[in-house]
Amino acid sequence: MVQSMFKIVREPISVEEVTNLVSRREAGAITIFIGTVRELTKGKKTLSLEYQAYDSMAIKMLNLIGEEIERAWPDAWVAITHRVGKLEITDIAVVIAVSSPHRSIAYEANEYAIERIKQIVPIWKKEFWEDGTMWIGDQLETAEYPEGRPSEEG
Amino acid sequence: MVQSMFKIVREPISVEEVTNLVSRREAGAITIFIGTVRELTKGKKTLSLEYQAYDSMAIKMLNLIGEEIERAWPDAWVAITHRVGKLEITDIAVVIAVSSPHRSIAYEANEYAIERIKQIVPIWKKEFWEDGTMWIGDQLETAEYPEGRPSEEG
Amino acid sequence: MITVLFFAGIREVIGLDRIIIKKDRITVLQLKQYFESKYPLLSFEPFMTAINESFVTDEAMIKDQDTVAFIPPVSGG
Amino acid sequence: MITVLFFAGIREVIGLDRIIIKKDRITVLQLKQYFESKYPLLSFEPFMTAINESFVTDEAMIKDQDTVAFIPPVSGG
Repeated sequence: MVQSMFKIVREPISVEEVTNLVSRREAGAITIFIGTVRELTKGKKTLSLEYQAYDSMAIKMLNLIGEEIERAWPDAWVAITHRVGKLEITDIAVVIAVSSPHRSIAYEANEYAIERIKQIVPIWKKEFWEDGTMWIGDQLETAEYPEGRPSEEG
Repeated sequence: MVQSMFKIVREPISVEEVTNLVSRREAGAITIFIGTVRELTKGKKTLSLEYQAYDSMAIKMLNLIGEEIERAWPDAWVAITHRVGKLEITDIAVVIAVSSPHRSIAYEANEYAIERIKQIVPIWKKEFWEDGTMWIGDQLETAEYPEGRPSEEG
Repeated sequence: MITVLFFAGIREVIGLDRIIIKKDRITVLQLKQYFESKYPLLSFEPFMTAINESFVTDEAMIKDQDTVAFIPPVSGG
Repeated sequence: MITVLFFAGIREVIGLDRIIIKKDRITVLQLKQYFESKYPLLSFEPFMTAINESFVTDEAMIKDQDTVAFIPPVSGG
């Protein structure tokens, strides 16, 4: 494949572009996940967000997730683009597109991808509120590690 | 809501338009399902497809699915557009968009919607092959009824 | 008077998308039997049926002005 | 010489995104202890660590020219 399926970008993400990366004649089902900046998290009002990434490692980890999906669901194709930098409410932070001949796999592989992103991809979110800011994740209060810690297989 | 969330159309579907119907400040997650015309079904090569609908009842059943989703997942918003008429390979037949404050609900409700569409929405597909045509569903060989028959609650 | 709608394969076989017939106060099953007597080569029994856009069972009563639709197994999505 | 990268909150506290130090043939744990002695108010122990963009454990050995990154709990997606 000439075009990379896994990207970290600084500009707005085109859902269509990510979708086109997985579209093909053999695929009857495409699932797309769009993660947007939402206004309220645990009752607290977010004004804006900043995402920071360890770019080169993030791309490597996205590729690793792609390999994991290829092993688990050989018929699925996956493309992921994550945006970093300053984002406003309703802006798109991440788009995951999965195509597959059959739909159940497209849903499963897509949800697997977002779960893994939240575990092993070195990207961090800083929330800006009216009364302050905080890097999310590195405080016990907001840590969200489904399996305790990032996998160490990567 | 002024705009209808459930549509049967004869023109190409804009994924973006369907997505915009559910996009909102409170939703951090949007899942989209795109059903496309695939080339091969059970090893047989499809040249094109024709979808036919009982339009008024199809829209009623799509609304019913929307109500079912609202009852099961009160935080989710759903929009569905299904295209009918003649479609070519890779054309989009159906788009389902679900938004939710949290992602697992967005996946669940989306998959529920496509399963229910395949059970209770009166739309039929005719496949055109090199050696003939067939209405899919009304032949035992190809009938795909997950629960035996359409639900009768509608 | 009731309106009966046909779709997909059965529409092509019968060659009509709708028939208006002078029958009412009959059940869905009786309507199916009526069509089977009219088209002896076709089997209407397996069809799902809708009256006025809602699925009904074979025991449902059809009233004057109703629209009845025979619904082959659906294949949308 | 090894390069050490900082991200997110720890980057802001230290005020640097990277430090180049003349150390090698030490373990990740020893590097963490070195930084804890340098920044006594900070705790490096809880951090995940990557060497050359792969996650490693505290026992991993750091070689000359390696890039070590302290990875706070991630919050992308």
